[in-house]
Amino acid sequence: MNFNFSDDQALFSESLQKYLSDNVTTKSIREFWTDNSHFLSSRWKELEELGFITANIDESNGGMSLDLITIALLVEKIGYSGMPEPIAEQLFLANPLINEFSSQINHNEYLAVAHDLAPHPNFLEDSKQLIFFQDQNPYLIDIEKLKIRSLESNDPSRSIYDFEANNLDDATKLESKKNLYEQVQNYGMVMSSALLLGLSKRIIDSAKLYTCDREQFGKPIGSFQAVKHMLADVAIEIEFTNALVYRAASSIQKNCSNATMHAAQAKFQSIKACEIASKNGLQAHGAMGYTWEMDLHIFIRKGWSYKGIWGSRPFVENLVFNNLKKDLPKLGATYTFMDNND
Amino acid sequence: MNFNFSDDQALFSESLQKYLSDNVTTKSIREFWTDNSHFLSSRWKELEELGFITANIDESNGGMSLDLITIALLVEKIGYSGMPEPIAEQLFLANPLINEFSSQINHNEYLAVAHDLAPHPNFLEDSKQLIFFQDQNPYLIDIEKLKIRSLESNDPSRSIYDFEANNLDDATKLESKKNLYEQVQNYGMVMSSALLLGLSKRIIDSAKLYTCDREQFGKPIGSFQAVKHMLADVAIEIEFTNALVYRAASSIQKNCSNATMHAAQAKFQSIKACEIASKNGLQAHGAMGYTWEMDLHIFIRKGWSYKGIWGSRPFVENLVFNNLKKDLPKLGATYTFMDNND
Amino acid sequence: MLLLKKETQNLIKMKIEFTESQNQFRSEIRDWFSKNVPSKPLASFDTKEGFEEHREWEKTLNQGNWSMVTWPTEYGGRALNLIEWLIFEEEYYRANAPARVNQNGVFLLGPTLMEYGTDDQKSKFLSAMAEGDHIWSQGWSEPNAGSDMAAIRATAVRNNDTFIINGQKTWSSRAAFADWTFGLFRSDPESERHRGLSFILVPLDQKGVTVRPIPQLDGEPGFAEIYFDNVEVDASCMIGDEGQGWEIAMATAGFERGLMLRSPARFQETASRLLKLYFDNQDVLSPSIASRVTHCWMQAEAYALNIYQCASKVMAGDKIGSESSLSKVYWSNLDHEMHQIAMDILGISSELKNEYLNNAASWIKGYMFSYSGPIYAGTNEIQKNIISERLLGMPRK
Amino acid sequence: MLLLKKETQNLIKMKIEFTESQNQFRSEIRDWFSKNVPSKPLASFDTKEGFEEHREWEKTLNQGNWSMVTWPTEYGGRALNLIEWLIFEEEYYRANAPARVNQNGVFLLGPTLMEYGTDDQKSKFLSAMAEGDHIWSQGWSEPNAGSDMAAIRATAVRNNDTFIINGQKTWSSRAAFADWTFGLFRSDPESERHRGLSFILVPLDQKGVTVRPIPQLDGEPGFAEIYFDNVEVDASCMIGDEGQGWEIAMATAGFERGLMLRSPARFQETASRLLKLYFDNQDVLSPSIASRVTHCWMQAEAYALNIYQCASKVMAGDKIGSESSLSKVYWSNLDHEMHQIAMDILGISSELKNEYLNNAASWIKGYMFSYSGPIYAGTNEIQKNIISERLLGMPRK
Repeated sequence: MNFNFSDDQALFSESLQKYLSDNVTTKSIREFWTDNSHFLSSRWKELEELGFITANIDESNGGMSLDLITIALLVEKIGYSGMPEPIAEQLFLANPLINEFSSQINHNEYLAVAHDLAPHPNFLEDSKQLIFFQDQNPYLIDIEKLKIRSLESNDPSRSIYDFEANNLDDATKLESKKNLYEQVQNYGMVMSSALLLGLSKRIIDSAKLYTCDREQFGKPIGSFQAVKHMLADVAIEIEFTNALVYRAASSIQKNCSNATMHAAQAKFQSIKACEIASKNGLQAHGAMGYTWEMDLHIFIRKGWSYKGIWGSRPFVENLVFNNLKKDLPKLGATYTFMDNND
Repeated sequence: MNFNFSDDQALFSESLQKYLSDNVTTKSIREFWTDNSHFLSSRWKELEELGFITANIDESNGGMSLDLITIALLVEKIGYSGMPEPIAEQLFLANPLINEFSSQINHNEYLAVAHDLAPHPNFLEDSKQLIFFQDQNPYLIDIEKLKIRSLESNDPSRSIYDFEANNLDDATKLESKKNLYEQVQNYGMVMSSALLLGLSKRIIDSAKLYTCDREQFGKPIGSFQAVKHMLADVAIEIEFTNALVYRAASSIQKNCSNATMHAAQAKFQSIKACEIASKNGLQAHGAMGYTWEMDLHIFIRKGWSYKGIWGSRPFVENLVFNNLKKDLPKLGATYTFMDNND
Repeated sequence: MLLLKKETQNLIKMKIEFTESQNQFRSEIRDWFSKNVPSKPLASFDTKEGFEEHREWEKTLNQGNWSMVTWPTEYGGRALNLIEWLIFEEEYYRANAPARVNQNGVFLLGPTLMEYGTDDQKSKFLSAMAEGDHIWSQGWSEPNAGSDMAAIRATAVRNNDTFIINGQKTWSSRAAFADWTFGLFRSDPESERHRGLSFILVPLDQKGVTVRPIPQLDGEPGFAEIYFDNVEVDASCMIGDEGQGWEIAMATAGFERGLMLRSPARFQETASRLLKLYFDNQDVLSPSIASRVTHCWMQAEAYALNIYQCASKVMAGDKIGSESSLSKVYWSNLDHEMHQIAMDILGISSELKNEYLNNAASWIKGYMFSYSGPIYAGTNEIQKNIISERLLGMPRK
Repeated sequence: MLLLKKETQNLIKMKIEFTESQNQFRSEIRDWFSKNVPSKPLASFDTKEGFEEHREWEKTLNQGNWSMVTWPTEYGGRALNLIEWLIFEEEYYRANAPARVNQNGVFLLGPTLMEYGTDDQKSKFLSAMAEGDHIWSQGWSEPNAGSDMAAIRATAVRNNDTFIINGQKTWSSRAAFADWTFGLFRSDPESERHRGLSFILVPLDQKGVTVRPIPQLDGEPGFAEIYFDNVEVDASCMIGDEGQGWEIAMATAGFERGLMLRSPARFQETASRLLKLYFDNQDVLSPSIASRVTHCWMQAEAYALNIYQCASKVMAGDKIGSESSLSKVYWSNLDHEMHQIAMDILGISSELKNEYLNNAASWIKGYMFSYSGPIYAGTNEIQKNIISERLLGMPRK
């Protein structure tokens, strides 16, 4: 039992963080909105060359076969940066499917994934292929076989789409021994949790800086006890999100029977953390935070989207509640890390 | 539409308040605990002579036929005082039943009432008769026909009892055109709401005094913003309880079809107010509040009891939730004071 | 006590029901609204096009004599009392009538003019306001002043019959498209804090005025910054005397004003729509949503009842002062929670800006707006300071 | 990045599962507890009778070598690391074993003695403590000091080989029936605040000591005031040097100590019992109860995971300092909420002090105790100050 990141894990994630803070500025994010430039392909290529995009692709296919805990850590950093490109989706949704169906998928391109929990794939137009589910069965289809329509997300960093297959015969049904529908659901829950965790940390950091800097009634507003406690409440919720996210990643990695439950718990808590971070963070900024000009809303807005998709609060709460009902005899302190199949 | 108390109502309640603050001291309440003296009959007699005990008995039976709004106001003051004797029960539960069954009831004595929502009548041993419900049907019985057993309440001011009728034939079935079971339930909900409202006001007043007086780090603890906001939160919940309680009393008085709904709303909010008053009030007192010696717990303790009986939170929340489901078309702003029978 | 025994019939004076004439009044409004409310929602008044649509609606209201219902009849109003006003608002929200683009004028500047304006000022401004010809923005805040309103630095230098205005206002609501603004300016350059301020009206098309819209969370310019660069304003645009500005600004900032801007009907209608949203989707929702919608509905009703209680007090001659801080915190938290629940229910649709199913788009807009509640009109932290210090009497320092 | 490609196998080092030997250790404990935990609950240790019953249990634990599991083997412990300790606690709560009356000694004084005590002190006190012969109370707080621990006024005046102690301690947990107390006393009468304090052990049966029990909300004396009236204590009862008291008291007040006193298993077991209470009564309960129990269960688990994470950090050599303020606020609010829900579920039974149905009596006791969580060991307000100032770096003034 060891919850510490290895030196290698830390090093790897720090180098991503360094790249992101140098390259994914809020200025570049705003340019993205006005240019409607979609993917910055140059950035994607750079990250690919650095090994991040294929980090969890099997070594046999040129990747690094990294485990999901490391991947979750990378995705947390991506959340923190507010990066528009769908690297989180590539790592958490596409790559595991590429590993499973490598012969059928063109794995040099971004692969979009749709699911009942996130039916409007991000950056669909920038991908060559889409995996989607019909009656919980997985299909692979080329983009040109789809009728697609751009939708407007409340987060202008997200390019989302509605799609329709003209004919299901255009798609390849993917055969798998696993329940892919549930697997992708679990991956999606943990991915969105890690993103929300990163976003929450970014929001509290912004609020901290702002309240220490901004003065009112002759002193920094961060010296008022009400403002302090407002951010302390955020810090508490964030603190208790971390371990949940990494346990969920570990449980999926190990194919643990409780993976769904653990993913749902991580999502529930990360929604909670991001919500209080957004509410209190914005409150601490006062009217400034409410403007489009302040960068704060870039992160709050992304949080709003990922709270709703890949497991909304009612969805994950129901998952947990129904499992508790079923597992009543196995609920004590001695079951925290137990695989209920054991 | 007028939510103001009349001068007469205000005068009447102020004179009760004056009596209570002179006579029902926390010292006398503590003596009551150690003496196990039950009723202070002298006090009961005094209040009877002043017209309070029979305030809502019909004039034909020597009372004042006061309306329920005034009675709720009196009960709020009783709550504030922490008085052990069951005057609230007399006014809200016994008197309306005495008015209805005056020929069958000995109305010069305290009449105990039991109901599924409060199955352990307060001060049963000090009453001559009991009204209880069996399968929702009302019965009147003499105390000597009952097997009674004293129970220990967490509030030592409450003398509560378990009872058993040896034989249902010993009791008189009361015939009424009204649904007495529901009526008594509604009376109980509003009575306990008014008590909780009064208790909450007492608790915040105590906390206010304590925090302005007590110093730490060289200044009164009430000057710390965290302590201020803690009590401000209590003040807000109390403020929004008042009108709910008096509307519920009015709706019962008028036999409004929404009376049950209004009573449940009043109870829900008064539970909420008293709970936050207790938690924050005690927190503001620090470790002192946690002791038996400080008077604070006298009031908190009484709140604990009345939160549980005459409509617990789950019970009243279900009432409201189920009614909302049923009344969905009649839920807008224009229905606040509507009788759904109109 | 004998007195009480004799006079019991008079005791029942609290009366929690509408009178016959109040009910009749309600029918009258309902009837008018049913014939006049536009069948199709107007565009947002924070767009150029929507602003003019809303101006038209103000004119329609005025034709029915429903635009300034609380104003005295001599100024073309109906002199409604507070209870009648609450009824009016309930019907307004029931009819789903358009939002009031004219709020700043009708509720803030109008009453101020009636109390402090000269006859000329009244005749010039009040009817233009009622008729929707002048739409007003407010110019209180300045950059770096935040919640500290006395830190005003914009100047108005008297020069015979004119003022020369310089400086900057911010968070000026409606200013992006409005015709006029009103605000406080420092007319005595030596003065500090609350002293030496004057209350001055400025036409926004005047030379030297630059309006820079501030896009808010929803991307629309609900506010603007106004820059004044040697703007010449006729001295007749000053309300009251030189240096009297703070007094005037404070005089009308009481309970009634707060009420006019946030009538309980608004929150009750949101709560009802939320319940419908819940019951339409309940099969896939978790227990927490059921309980949260129930709690919100109860809170909206508690808020309404409290306001009726406060209105009764005001009508009986009582003053409601710091008590409005209690309401401010209550409604702003409630409004945010209701919209947060809607987002939870909408789930995968909660990011779709143009989705009409379940009214998603309008919930999203309301959600963003609800974030401003705890901030504007005095942050909730300031309100809690007021509650504890002024209502509970706790020590300032 | 090339390095990473080569070394991928080494990357997977975070390992969120127990090792074989950890599982084996768990079985060993479970086995011992199944044979040794009293079948019938003991009386409360805040009663005379219960105190002695709990002393007996300490002796039983010690016979199995389970009483001081975190102590080094040289002092009769098992030198468990933090993860093992967490496993031990999980089994302890699973077995529903009696509460530890000996907490103050095992977790607070014991480690202090090991670090700062002389050999004589260690040999005199450590084994008596482990064997349950000495039960310790703590004497930190004083009246009017509250959360401000440096405001200590009780004095210890050196007189050759003795100290003469005068003054008063309060909120001394277990002192009503304990054998000894330890605490800080001002040995330099001229000193102020943190300086001039010494760490001294005092036998409670010494002449001049008066113990006045303080009944708490449940009516039992969980605390006491201790009055010292010229109490003579041998100088060998001082730990460390004169004036070194503050340093010694602070040295061991870190994460591990907090953990020992509030292991996550306690809250997880409460959450599980609460779920059972809910499911036993669910037919008459409202949606809010369903969602609240679910949330609490999740929080208890989040707390446990966080503690495992912190324990991992400590084992890797990191210091956990102000972070424990985050846990303090979290567990104390959770504990109160769980008991509040139980009260809601119990409804009409929630006032019955001796009701065994649904375990009412024990929930009521826990409910009252849960009110102390946000207060003791540094109020939650102080914790939030620490979080914002020390962890977030916000300005003190």
